[in-house]
Amino acid sequence: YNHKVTIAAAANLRYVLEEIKNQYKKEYPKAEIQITYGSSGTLTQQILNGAPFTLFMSADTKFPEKITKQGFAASSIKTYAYGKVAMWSSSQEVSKGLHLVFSPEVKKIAIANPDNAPYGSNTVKALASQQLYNKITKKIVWGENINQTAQFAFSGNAEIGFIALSLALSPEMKNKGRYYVLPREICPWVEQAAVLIKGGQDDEETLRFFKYINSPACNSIWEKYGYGLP
Amino acid sequence: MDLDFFNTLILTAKLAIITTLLLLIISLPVAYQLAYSHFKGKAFIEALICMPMVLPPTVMGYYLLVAFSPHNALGIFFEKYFNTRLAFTFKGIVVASVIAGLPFMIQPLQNGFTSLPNSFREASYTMGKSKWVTFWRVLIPNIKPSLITGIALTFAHCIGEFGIVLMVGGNVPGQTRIASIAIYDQVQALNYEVANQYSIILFIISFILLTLIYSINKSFRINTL
Amino acid sequence: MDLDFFNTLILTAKLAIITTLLLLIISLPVAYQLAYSHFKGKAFIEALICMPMVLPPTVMGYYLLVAFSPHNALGIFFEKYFNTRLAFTFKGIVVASVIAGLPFMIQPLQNGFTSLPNSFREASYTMGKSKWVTFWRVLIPNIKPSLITGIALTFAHCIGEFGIVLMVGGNVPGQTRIASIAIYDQVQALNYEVANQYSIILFIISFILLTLIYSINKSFRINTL
Amino acid sequence: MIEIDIKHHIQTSEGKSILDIKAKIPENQLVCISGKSGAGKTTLLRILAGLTKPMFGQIKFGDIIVFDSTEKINLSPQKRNIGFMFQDYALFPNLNVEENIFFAQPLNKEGEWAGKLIKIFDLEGLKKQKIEKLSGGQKQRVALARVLVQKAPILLLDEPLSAIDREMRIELQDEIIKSHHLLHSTTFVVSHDEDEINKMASCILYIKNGKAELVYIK
Amino acid sequence: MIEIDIKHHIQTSEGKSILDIKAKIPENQLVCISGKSGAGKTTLLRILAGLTKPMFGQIKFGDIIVFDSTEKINLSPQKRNIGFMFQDYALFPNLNVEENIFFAQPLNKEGEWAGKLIKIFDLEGLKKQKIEKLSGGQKQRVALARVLVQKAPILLLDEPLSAIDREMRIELQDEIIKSHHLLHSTTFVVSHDEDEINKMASCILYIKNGKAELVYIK
Ligand SMILES: Nc1ncnc2c1ncn2[C@@H]1O[C@H](COP(=O)(O)OP(=O)(O)OP(=O)(O)O)[C@@H](O)[C@H]1O
Ligand SMILES: Nc1ncnc2c1ncn2[C@@H]1O[C@H](COP(=O)(O)OP(=O)(O)OP(=O)(O)O)[C@@H](O)[C@H]1O
Ligand SMILES: [Mg+2]
Ligand SMILES: [Mg+2]
Repeated sequence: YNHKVTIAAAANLRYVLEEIKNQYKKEYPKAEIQITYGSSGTLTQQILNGAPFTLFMSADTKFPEKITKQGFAASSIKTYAYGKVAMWSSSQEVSKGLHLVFSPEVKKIAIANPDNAPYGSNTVKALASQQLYNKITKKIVWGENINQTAQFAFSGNAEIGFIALSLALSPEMKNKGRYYVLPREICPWVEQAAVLIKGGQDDEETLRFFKYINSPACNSIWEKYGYGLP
Repeated sequence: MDLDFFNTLILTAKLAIITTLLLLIISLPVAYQLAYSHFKGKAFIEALICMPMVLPPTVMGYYLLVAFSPHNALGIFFEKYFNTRLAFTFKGIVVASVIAGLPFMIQPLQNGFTSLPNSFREASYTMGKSKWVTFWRVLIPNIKPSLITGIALTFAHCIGEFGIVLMVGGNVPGQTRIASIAIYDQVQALNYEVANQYSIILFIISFILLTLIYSINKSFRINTL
Repeated sequence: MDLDFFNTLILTAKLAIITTLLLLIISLPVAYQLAYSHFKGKAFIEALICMPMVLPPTVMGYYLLVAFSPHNALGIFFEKYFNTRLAFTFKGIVVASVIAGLPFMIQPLQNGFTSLPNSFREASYTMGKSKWVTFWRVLIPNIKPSLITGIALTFAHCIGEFGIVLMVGGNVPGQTRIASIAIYDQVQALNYEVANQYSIILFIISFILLTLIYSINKSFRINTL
Repeated sequence: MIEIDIKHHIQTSEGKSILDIKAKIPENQLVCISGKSGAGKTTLLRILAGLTKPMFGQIKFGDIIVFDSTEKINLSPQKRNIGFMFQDYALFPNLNVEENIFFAQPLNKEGEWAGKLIKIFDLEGLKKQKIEKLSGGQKQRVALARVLVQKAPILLLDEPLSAIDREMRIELQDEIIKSHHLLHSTTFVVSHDEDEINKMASCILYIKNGKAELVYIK
Repeated sequence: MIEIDIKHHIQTSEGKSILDIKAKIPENQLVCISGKSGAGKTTLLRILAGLTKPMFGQIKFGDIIVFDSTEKINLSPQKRNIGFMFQDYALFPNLNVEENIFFAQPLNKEGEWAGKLIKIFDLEGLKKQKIEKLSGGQKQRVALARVLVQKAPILLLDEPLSAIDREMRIELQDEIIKSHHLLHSTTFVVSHDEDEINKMASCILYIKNGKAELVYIK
């Protein structure tokens, strides 16, 4: 393939990775890095069918595991960041905490599909642990992924949405609503892992970039966008 | 086949049938007007009908979601007068499916009307038959192949369409979770075996239904003289 | 409009034009056969042509991806005889678009042929004109409305289709990243302003093109006697 | 009395021209319309039926003004109470012979008449035949039967017998005359056949160079 | 010499019946085909043209076997070198009058003949007219001109003059006869008009009860 580094990355990484990439290119001006964003599931299917990626940065750990099991991985699975779940709303006072879900003004609650999205399953677990989940199942609408969940909330059709903190901090959403970060004790952080794809282990640039994303130079960027560090 | 998927199929069938019927009701008069009246902006309107196709379905769905939102005119209107929200409800995905399916129904019907000789209508009028009677008893039976094409295309499209439905519907089991979304979910979760099973079931049922629809067409043919 | 999106538009246009042309080439003979020959399994084949529609595009795309993979027959065939891979290439998304677009081209053309009186072909034959000449000089000009419908539907569908293309093409800039995917990306990234801009541009261009396509149709009408 | 006074543009083999028809036709006439090919016979019938709108003028059926360009009156074909037989028959291909004829039958009339017409027109054995499987003459007979079944007070027949063999043609001429007398209708028949015209017509409307001339025979 | 010996099923007003045609027609004849409506005249022409495949039998055009059911020979219409005028004209609506006539012209023949025909058939002023804007008789003239322009050795004309006024009809009868002599063609003309048959025919083929009888006149 071409000499470009081609990275497959989960869609919610877009802002943070673009900034890391720019910083990286300042240090290594000759590097050519191309990042394809998509849903982790779609990207995994493409990798399993021979897509020419060298590094896969998933939004969870399940997909990298799958890739490893199918023999497409060239490295062990490495957690590069943790995602935090935030309760976001454009109309409600979210600082009250999770009990807002009972408010009669909240007619719909958007959560990511727990089968595909760890943000969703963690949210469900958190709500269940607080004895809230069973009482609000009628209000829940399921977003296909965390982005769609954000869109449900952003458009106002769902009064509140449980989304990634990174999205709540994105330029578009930041000024349009308020968010409340679920405490780590209730809602564990979402482990986001990456894995080198076969062929990637021989590519110097990929290896360097893979190492770079978790170098101290990037720590502040990850935190700025609402991720927890490993 | 598990019960869940069975329910999903029922819901899919319900959506497809309701959408197809609504599209028939909407498209017949529109196609009739487009076929028989000549006005300046006709090409505009024909192009406009195709426009739901040129945006990616999820994006189209997003815009519908925004339109349905309780902050916007359409959403407020529905909330106020029908005390209902369209987003994440069966009603909402019906509205979305109807908009997405418009070109597949209107276009074939319009072509059907256009290809009929004028004298059919004229003859019926001179027999004292109203436009209404002429429409149902002369025009409709003679555009049967076009009618069948329209129904088949809309029906098939409605079953496979999921981008808009997913966005507007929010994947609520029993309400907006249709078969195509269920299959998509399984593929996304890399549950290929289940996905394949679901796909095959959907495929076979659709295939049988479409074959039945097309069989009605058998050897139908107009030779005016 | 930034340069990136401009390039994406060019690629989209290229894909839409190539797909539409290929679909014309494939569909004309198929529609002709379906219209004029009577065989038992016709309804089967007509239903089969619609089948790409009933599966959700991404799932359809997934199956194509599997078929294209170098481990499977089709992939091996292409690798061996054309020394090319279809997945994640422009060729691949053309193949995918053609398969997805089949029903939108074949169906209107078939209806067009069916609605022509037999005597047109017969008259041409008695003038010593071959089937080939008859096809191009008698049949095709007289199914112009259907031809235009087919072209418009395929073209519009090809622009908006993104599920299959995204899956098969993998969003490679300059190669498989078409406008609908770019817009989808922006919506996914919650860049609504950019997404709106892109949508409006795509919308306007498509609208103008479709209006032009439909204008050709203007006041065309067959009255046999 | 049918009063016609209209002007209409037509394209002829000598270029653009004006069809300028003035005629007063008393009731119960059997008018044969004669004229060269392209003279405007079909156009005149279509104008009387309300299928073509003339440029100017007025048409009165008895006391009823069915068309008036200055007063913007233009009754629809449905309201003109006419029967029209098209030169190209315009049979409905979705219906068989019998169904085509039944379709034209007014709802409030008895069904016997249709059966009688089918017998008279020798269509008994073809009742269930599809239109596309009829011969030219058979189609013409179905079209004529379909008009007569309407029992309309004004009949407009455009070359109703041109594709039928001599023997049957003479029979059907008699049928048209009979039904004309029975229903006291005013009947217009376009014909190119002199014998036919002489036999049937109570008056002849010649159309020539865009003008009409009415000649009484009987 | 055209030799016909075929059997074919047809549906008539008396139910199913068999068309059983045996006839030997010497070259250069102008054969008028006569028979009741639905007798099988059009069917016979279509069989000769290769548009309808008879059940059994053989057809020879001179030495060439164009159809033989036992030997499974069935030449396509293109190879039979015929001109066919349809009872319903089958003019192409996408072409205007002139283009319809030019379309039928064989490529290797000179273009003058077409121009002459357009004049003779009084279509000069209608050359650019769309087919849908022609009168019935005008269409029939275009259809006839379109067949004659082919200069085919065998002409099959299905009621070619039925919708044309007396005066022009007589002119065009002369044209058909002239062209028949000029091209030494064998011409079949279906007609219901006795005067026309008597004037044109060198022999008459009567079709009655499914059988054919050939009668020489001149
Ligand atoms: N396509 C068809 N399929 C089956 N039967 C047909 C078809 N066309 C005509 N027939 C039947 O075959 C018989 C002969 O028809 P044909 O058209 O040859 O009659 P014709 O002698 O030309 O009559 P006409 O003078 O009325 O044109 C008729 O009884 C008719 O009903
Ligand atoms: N739809 C139309 N639009 C414009 N011009 C027409 C149309 N139909 C016919 N014409 C023209 O109007 C003139 C009169 O046509 P019309 O059909 O009334 O003739 P006609 O007397 O019935 O002739 P024929 O005996 O050949 O049927 C013709 O020159 C014809 O070319
Ligand atoms: Mg006329
Ligand atoms: Mg005939």
